[in-house]
Amino acid sequence: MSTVAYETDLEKAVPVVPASSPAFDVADIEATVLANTPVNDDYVHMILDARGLALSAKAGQFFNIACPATTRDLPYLRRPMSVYRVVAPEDRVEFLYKVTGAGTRGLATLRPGDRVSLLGPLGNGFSLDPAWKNIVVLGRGVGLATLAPLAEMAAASGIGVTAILSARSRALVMSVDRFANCGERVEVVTDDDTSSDPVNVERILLRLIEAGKADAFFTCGSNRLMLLMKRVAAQFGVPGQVAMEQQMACGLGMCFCCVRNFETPDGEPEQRRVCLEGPVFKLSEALSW
Amino acid sequence: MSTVAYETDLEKAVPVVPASSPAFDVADIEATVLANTPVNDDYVHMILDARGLALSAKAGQFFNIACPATTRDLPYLRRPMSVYRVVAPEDRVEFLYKVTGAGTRGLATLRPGDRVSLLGPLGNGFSLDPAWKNIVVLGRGVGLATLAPLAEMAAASGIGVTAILSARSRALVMSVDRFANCGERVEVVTDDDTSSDPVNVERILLRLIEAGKADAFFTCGSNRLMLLMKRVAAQFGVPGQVAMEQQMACGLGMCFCCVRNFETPDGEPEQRRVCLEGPVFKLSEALSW
Amino acid sequence: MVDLRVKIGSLALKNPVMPASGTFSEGLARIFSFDHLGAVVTKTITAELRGGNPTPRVAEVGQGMLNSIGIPSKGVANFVEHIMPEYERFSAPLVVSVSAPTAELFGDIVRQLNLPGIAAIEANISCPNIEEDGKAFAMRSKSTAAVVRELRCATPLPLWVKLTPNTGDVAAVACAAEENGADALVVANTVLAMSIDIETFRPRLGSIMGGYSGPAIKPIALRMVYQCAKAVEIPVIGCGGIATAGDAVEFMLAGATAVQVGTATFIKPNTMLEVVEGLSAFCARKGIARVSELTGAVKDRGMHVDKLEALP
Amino acid sequence: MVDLRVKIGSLALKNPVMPASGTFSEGLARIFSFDHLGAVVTKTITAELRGGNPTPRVAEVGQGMLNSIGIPSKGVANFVEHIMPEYERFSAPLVVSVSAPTAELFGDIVRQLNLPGIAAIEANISCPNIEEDGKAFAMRSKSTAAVVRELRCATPLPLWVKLTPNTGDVAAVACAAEENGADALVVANTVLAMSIDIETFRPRLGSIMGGYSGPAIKPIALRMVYQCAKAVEIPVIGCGGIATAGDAVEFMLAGATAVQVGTATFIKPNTMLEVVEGLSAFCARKGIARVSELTGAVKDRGMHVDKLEALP
Ligand SMILES: Cc1cc2nc3c(=O)[nH]c(=O)nc-3n(C[C@H](O)[C@H](O)[C@H](O)COP(=O)(O)OP(=O)(O)OC[C@H]3O[C@@H](n4cnc5c(N)ncnc54)[C@H](O)[C@@H]3O)c2cc1C
Ligand SMILES: Cc1cc2nc3c(=O)[nH]c(=O)nc-3n(C[C@H](O)[C@H](O)[C@H](O)COP(=O)(O)OP(=O)(O)OC[C@H]3O[C@@H](n4cnc5c(N)ncnc54)[C@H](O)[C@@H]3O)c2cc1C
Ligand SMILES: Cc1cc2nc3c(=O)[nH]c(=O)nc-3n(C[C@H](O)[C@H](O)[C@H](O)COP(=O)(O)O)c2cc1C
Ligand SMILES: Cc1cc2nc3c(=O)[nH]c(=O)nc-3n(C[C@H](O)[C@H](O)[C@H](O)COP(=O)(O)O)c2cc1C
Ligand code: FES
Ligand code: FES
Repeated sequence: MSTVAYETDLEKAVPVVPASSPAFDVADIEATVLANTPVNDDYVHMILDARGLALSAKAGQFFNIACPATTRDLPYLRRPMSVYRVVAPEDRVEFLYKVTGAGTRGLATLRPGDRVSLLGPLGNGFSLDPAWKNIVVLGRGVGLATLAPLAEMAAASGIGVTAILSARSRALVMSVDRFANCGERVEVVTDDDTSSDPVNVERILLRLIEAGKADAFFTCGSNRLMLLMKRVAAQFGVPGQVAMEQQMACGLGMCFCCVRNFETPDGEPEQRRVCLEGPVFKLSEALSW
Repeated sequence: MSTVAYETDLEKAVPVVPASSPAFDVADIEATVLANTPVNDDYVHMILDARGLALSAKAGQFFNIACPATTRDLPYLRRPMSVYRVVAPEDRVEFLYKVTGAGTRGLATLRPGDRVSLLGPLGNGFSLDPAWKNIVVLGRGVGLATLAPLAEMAAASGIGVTAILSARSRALVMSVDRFANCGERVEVVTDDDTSSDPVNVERILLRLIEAGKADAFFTCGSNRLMLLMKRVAAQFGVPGQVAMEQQMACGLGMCFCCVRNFETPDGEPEQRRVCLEGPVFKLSEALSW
Repeated sequence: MVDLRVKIGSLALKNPVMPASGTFSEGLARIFSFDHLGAVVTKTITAELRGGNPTPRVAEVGQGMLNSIGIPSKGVANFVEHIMPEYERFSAPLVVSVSAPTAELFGDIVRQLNLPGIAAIEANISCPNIEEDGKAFAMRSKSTAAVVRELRCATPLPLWVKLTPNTGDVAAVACAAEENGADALVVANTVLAMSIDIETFRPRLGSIMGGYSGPAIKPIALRMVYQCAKAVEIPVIGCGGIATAGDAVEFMLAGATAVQVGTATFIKPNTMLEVVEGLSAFCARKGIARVSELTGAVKDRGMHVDKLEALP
Repeated sequence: MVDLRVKIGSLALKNPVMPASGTFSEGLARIFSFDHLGAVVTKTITAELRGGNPTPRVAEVGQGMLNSIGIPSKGVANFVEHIMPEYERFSAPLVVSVSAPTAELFGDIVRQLNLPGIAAIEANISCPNIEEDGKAFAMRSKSTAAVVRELRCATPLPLWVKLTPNTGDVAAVACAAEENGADALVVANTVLAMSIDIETFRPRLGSIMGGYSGPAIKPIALRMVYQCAKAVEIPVIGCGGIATAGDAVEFMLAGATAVQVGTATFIKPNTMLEVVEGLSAFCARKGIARVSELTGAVKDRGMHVDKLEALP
């Protein structure tokens, strides 16, 4: 927790939060760290023991996490993190994060047994149309953390998934197993062998459309790939969804910190809150960031 | 350390501190925690592995210690702590502290192997006149931490010591062994059996003076006992020293936060900095706090 | 049982804790019921439609944040039709924060808000007076007096006036508001501040400067509450960096009758509930029967302010 | 090799880093040599003998501190005889901070300091003008103009004027100082603030209110440096919350020519050395040949300040 009592130790307040009431669909809970393990030089996989509403989080939703202070950093705001996996029967919520700045450096210091405050589930997740037979998921970087549970959700609904995972090098592609495990086709494209080049990615997308494997598009993690997918989707009338990021404070629609520009179906510009109206938006309405 | 870089990770600066130069008698060093063990419900004994100037600290001197942030507290200022023991040949500096507020709560979280910033040695320690044969040391509470190394220093100089240790109850008297080990007479007075009553303590002092065991008086940790000792000292012409406390910021005489009122030999009032002019002062010049 | 009720002029509140404007919305009702709050205060609305500021609109700075949200607004009609009904189901009185670019337009907007369901008006006068030199009304006594006079004529509702900490003489501004009919003061809004990204050399906020809030500004807001409470007879509502029940106690001791919690809600959405419970526990422990006894109870008698400090 | 030299008017400094008045003394020379600093700045001295404020004079508040040291002073003669010689052995130019209760007395004290060994005068005008209503000179343009005019006539030495952040219009005050002959501005002093102990109900400072300093005030001081640097042509020296080389870079980008490190020295006595080294390393990494290129290099072109924020 980054909130700190500077003053005299005060009576511990007992919050009167009727968390079980149906009107309350978001909660601030204390979860316990089960594991917090680096997956490679940059990314850390955190597994939490959580209860209650947290276990209802869906792919594309996120939590606003209080990151601990360290000797070097005193993160003040919470950090939004997409849910990477929920295993409800085992009370487990998982995250995959990239160590970047003050907040994630703080998270990376958590040890099994430590407690962490988790506000959520927040935002609107991905939605799947039962009419779809096959979808295409295109992700890069930490965007894969957001897309991994979507692929599983699709597989669970009997929807076929082709996942195109883009990264600097093969070593940095995470979660290939998570995607592959649910029986999906996985194509890895990298900067190293130039296969991640937009021209090539476009070629793959066209091939999938032709093959009838692209009833819908999903993307996260790269502005360039989002624009590419949006263009192809518009051209071929493929519906699409994108999970967006924006700096946040509250995560609950209160502060208006997290707005981005969108265009309405009639082409009007509109500001929307990524935390409340998103983070998943229609690909056709998303704009470059 | 409680100083924190909020910004982008910056090039680690290499300080140009010629710590070995004779003009430089204070240093800010990083020590390593060897042990940090509770002695009873309130007090913690911290043993540090330290180098250089820190090992030259004398009884009555202190260090200004950077206390770590915790999930609950973000101490900003350093905290002054008397040196409890220095074992120079083994690179060891020790402290005894009472867990009170933000700073000491932070200190109490330190584990062996952790690093802690230590500025010092600071202030003027106790001084012993080679002409003295026997001294009396009167302490209460955490004041004992300050007086323990004085007793040892006296013993090492062949000066006999009578230590009067005052506490709420016998269980709370610390360091009895430290005092006793150097061959001193130890009298424990407690609130429990009312032996800590000023009348009784005065009786003990008078007895010691009569017995020729009181060439000088030393005290720390209680305003009431200091006033008592000062009165008796004045009455019988016994020289005395008192180690004072006052809230500090810099510890180096720069900020003037730590002033207290004193009286000069001609009875004039005077403000002095506890960190620079003290923390050890002439008992005859000290005033009530 | 500690009596947590307080009165802001004629308005009785079940407890002294409410949100600060712009840091609160219906969204929080997904976490707890507003029935537990002393009052609810809306995001500032304006009569004219207003778009938003450029992003980034937020920057984390130490133990606080900068924001440059500004006051995006969909107008009064949208507020009355869509936002107000969201609060109907709660017992907490609804305080509507308003702003306008001239004194006259301030009058216009509050005239439209003389509606059942609105318990009080909070005038956010930390906005520029475009008829004068563009400085915020609350920067000076004169412009404060003018706008409060206009507001007082325009509304029979309890009128709270929210001051800015960026003025050089908050006590004088407070007096000007009181003399012209304010029923209470909210002290204070955000502190104007700035941050620059040293890697990109760009300001961290899209609007270059923005409002500083959170624990870092608490000692400044507290000082202003103390100064204002000494200067006026009307209730002062403390606001700025309040994150714990201890902070609320501190503001009440300094002279506040009630408190607003802002940024802390972003860090810990349950903060207001914890403050309510904590105030009760604090009073119980101290043997204080009514929380209102805390107001102005600071023991400053016989103490003097150093004349060589930079006193505004 | 990065060129760290900067010029404050006619005064050349080997690097842009110096202590803030009152947070520094000869005592620090026990830890490092002042030869490494761009300049040294003394604690403010006054002509009259002044005692101290009541204790406690310090309170820790979040990431900062409050102080009510005031300006205890043993007078000019004591300074010249006992303090000045301590600095003789160092190459860093000596800047003497002065204060006085009237413009005329400000003139008197600097006339006594026209001595070899003194490189510049820093006028701490965040002190009350007892001839007017007791508000600090630096609170208003008019009183600032008057005192700076007097000072300018009284000393041929470079004249730095230190402003207060407690004013509502720091840019106007900055212009008044420039127009009346200041050679540089120091922006800024401590922010007036307060803290109350909720256990004892007593103010945490013996003088009730005091000056807030440290990282917590950095975004406020930075904003004022930005505003002042836009308003004047003379160099601005940034001061307020600087604790790392990154902070110094941020102040220089905002428009500062040099920086003063205050409270950070209490937390980490080597801070100034680290800032000097860190500035050099930063410029080297960024391919910047001269640290002076950082001054005012913030990329704010095409950006606009939101008019609805509480702009002073
Ligand atoms: C809906 C959503 C889901 C996210 N999911 C993940 C995830 O699963 N894994 C992951 O590693 N990261 C995710 N992020 C980004 C994450 O919130 C952090 O901001 C990012 O990890 C860097 O934070 P930091 O504290 O380490 O960096 P700092 O540099 O300390 O961050 C400073 C400020 O900038 C904000 N910020 C920095 N980068 C971003 C960003 N990319 N998006 C939004 N705000 C940012 C931080 O939240 C903080 O307020 C997500 C962001 C959003 C909005
Ligand atoms: C020369 C000197 C030597 C000291 N030696 C010891 C020691 O050996 N063991 C020990 O336990 N304590 C010692 N103290 C007191 C110590 O510095 C701490 O202040 C005290 O332990 C409480 O700090 P805290 O952060 O836990 O409490 P907090 O309540 O967080 O302290 C808040 C502020 O008040 C100051 N403060 C609180 N109590 C005292 C006090 N008694 N004296 C001075 N400042 C205070 C703190 O330094 C801090 O700035 C010494 C003080 C001085 C001046
Ligand atoms: C994101 C954000 C938006 C705000 N919007 C408004 C607003 O619309 N009207 C207003 O009067 N104050 C607004 N404020 C100021 C707060 O109401 C409050 O005065 C300030 O944040 C200080 O309190 P705090 O430190 O508890 O947040 C806003 C503050 C924040 C952080
Ligand atoms: C203990 C203390 C004493 C100070 N004394 C003076 C002073 O005598 N004259 C002055 O102009 N400023 C004085 N200041 C203000 C500092 O010079 C500086 O302007 C302020 O602390 C902000 O910088 P910082 O945040 O880096 O400390 C003092 C500050 C502190 C903390
Ligand atoms: S983060 Fe607060 S509105 Fe989205
Ligand atoms: S603590 Fe700074 S002068 Fe003593």
